[in-house]
Amino acid sequence: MIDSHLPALIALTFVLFAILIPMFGLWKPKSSQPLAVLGSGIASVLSLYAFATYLQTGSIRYFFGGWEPPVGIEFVYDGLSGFFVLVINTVAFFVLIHSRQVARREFPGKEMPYFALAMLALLGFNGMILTGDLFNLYVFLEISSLASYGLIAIGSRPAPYAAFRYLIIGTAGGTLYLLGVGFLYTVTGTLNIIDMAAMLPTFATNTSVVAALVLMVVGIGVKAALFPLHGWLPDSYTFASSSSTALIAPIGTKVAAYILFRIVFYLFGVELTDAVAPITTVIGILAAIGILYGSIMAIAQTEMKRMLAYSSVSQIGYIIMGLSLANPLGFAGALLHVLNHAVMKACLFLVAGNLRMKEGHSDISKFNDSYRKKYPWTMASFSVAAISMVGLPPLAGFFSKWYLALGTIDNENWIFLAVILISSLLNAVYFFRILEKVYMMNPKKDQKEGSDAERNEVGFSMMFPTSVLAIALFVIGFANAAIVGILFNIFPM
Amino acid sequence: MRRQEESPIVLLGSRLLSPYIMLFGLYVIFFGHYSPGGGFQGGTLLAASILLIRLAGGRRVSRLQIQEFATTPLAVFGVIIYFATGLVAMIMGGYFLDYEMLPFTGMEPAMVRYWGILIIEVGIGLAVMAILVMIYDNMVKGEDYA
Amino acid sequence: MIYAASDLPYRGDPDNLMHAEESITGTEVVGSYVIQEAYKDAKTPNIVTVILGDYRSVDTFGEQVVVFTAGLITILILRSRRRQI
Amino acid sequence: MLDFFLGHYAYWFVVILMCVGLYGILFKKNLVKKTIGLAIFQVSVVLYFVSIASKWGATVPVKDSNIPVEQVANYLNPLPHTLMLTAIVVGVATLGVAFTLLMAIYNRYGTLDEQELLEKIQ
Repeated sequence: MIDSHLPALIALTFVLFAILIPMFGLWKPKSSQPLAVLGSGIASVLSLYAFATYLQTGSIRYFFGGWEPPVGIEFVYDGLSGFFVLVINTVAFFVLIHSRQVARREFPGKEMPYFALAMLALLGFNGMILTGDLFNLYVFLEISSLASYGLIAIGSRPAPYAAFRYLIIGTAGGTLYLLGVGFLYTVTGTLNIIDMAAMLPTFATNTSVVAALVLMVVGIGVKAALFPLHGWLPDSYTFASSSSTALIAPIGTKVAAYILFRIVFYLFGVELTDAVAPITTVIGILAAIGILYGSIMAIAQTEMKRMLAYSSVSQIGYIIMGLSLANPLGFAGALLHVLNHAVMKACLFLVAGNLRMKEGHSDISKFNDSYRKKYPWTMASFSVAAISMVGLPPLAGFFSKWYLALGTIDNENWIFLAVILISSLLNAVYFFRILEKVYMMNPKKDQKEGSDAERNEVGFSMMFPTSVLAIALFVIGFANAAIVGILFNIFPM
Repeated sequence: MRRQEESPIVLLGSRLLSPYIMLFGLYVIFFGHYSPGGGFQGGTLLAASILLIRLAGGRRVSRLQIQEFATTPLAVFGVIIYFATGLVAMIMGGYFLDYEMLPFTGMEPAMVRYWGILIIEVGIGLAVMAILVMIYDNMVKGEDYA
Repeated sequence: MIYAASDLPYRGDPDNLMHAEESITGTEVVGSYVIQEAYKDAKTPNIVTVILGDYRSVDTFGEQVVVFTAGLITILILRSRRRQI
Repeated sequence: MLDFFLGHYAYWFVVILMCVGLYGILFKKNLVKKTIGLAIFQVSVVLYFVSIASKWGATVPVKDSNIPVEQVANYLNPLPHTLMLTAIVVGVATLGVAFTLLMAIYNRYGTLDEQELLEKIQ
């Protein structure tokens, strides 16, 4: 009986805990963080169970209120959404474990609203992934966006301004998306994705439908930080508190990329998307420019979180480029990169959080080889994640880039292949710069400082998630064949 | 700029007007089945009637009406009403928010849906009222930690 | 944008697809289905209320959660740290 | 031609209103004015949805026992109205959050002008 309710249960868990945290939080503020961890833990277990169920029995459609679509609203749990839900809930679980110390230090006394908002943001992300209705998607988009604005506004002094800029751009994007939905509704008369997908081929040359597609891609592109629309991202990620960044950076942009997948592959279909204007090609070129731009800007930064933010712009480019290739290899590569990048970025931002916790800053120019002694495990995790980011073979990052490269070769798209290779080199430049500072600095020059450094590792609650994510990179790297086998099965064509 | 004196005329006028706005808000919530209206609109009117007193009388008077710390529990309670309605329907064997499954005995399904809609409208009205008042309170205090 | 809007159906024309009784693929059109069935399903004359509270109740729930989120954000940002009285 | 004009002029007004909102968002320097531009931008989409719900010669979607519901053309399309109730509430919540953030910015920097703000952040 529970099987058929799984799609709703995953999302409702977050609602339940978003209600429970204010109830208990007003009475005992300390109980907020354990409750949040419990909530996301339950959701991860449920999504794991649901994914296992999906592999055995196939996709689940859940009709809210007992109304069959197109009259009612449905949640669709298929392979793609199941995969995304599993990834984001698991990553969020580890980040929330990590956030206890950060919360105590960076915003004491505000645990209750903070963790309730974290739950609501996760509810929005899960709802966006699972829903099968275009307007319902807008509602969940706004829930997650509003919660993200709140989470970003907590942090260093300019954080509210960064959050305000994000709010202006993000809300304008959401409104454009809504207008696109309005155009589609006017033409087809339905809001259900499956229902609409069956009707759209009739209207392939209708200019309103093309305009709707462009509006929706722009609106979601703002959230996904697609290249010319990424302006909000570096500031927000830099000024926000460490745990907000670690929560939103790996998850938020991935979910927006997922919506692009949904719209391009499932709602319109590739042929229809390209029928009037070569939209996938345009997206692909923008993604390629974004990859190079993000990597080059990342080299120019001296602040670790800002560098990681620009690196995010570049990595999102990989995912969207894989989407624009529109062949199974590119699709599998993009999805694998979603998984890898979520794990890697979460790990890297957690490392930045650890350093901020102990040192009070994360400025790359101040890094030196005493860090190797002070934080052996943090730095080991950082090295693993950085090497995976660059894409060296035994680690996870290599395989997603490998499949993406295979996808470009399959399309005979040599420019994109060159972009992937060049960007890997650029990644190597900015990550090895840090690794060099920490591990290979001339020992004579900094001898004194290095030997004086006490071992000063962060506590267990912060170290555990960081190292688990780093180990997960090895596991994903070795199990890539099995994962890709599953991913090929859920390719829509 | 911030003068603390009170104007008895404004306060009297607001006190006169406020109950009628509140009554109209309740009417809008409960008459939403038959005419334009519903939880959000009614909740906004209820909040307007409370905010009128707050604007006119300041903290000292408005404390008698709804305490500031009471707004968060009220908002949570409003969300709980909606959520629990859906959850009860789910536990009784239907889908989430499937009002037909609500445990009202001896009623035809359409009437159960009728009452189900009313319950959630009340929940929405309560939550919207509490949250609008809460936003106002927090903005008036306007304290910021940094 | 104005060019894009020129292919939209005429405003107010009752023959539009979103006002039709059956869509081109043979599924129900929501706008017409609810007009015909709403009173039978929930004994409520106001059709908008029935859609809001019943057919699309998850939207409404999400909407309530949005308002709730806004309230929590004001607590998070503006309320001072004098907690634990 | 006249038919085309009558059928589409509402959409053109929506597009014009949208451009006004976009102008406010992009070119105004004061953050409060930007927020107002955002509100106008959202309202334009609300007006679009309300305008598509209309049918000539139809009445409001509240069941009247004199008008048979079986004839769909007798009633306005209620779905866009419902969607817009949701969208309006979302817009209100967004504005609330925007003003909250503006208060936090003003408390920290004492200004809401974008140029001054950028100078103070540097």
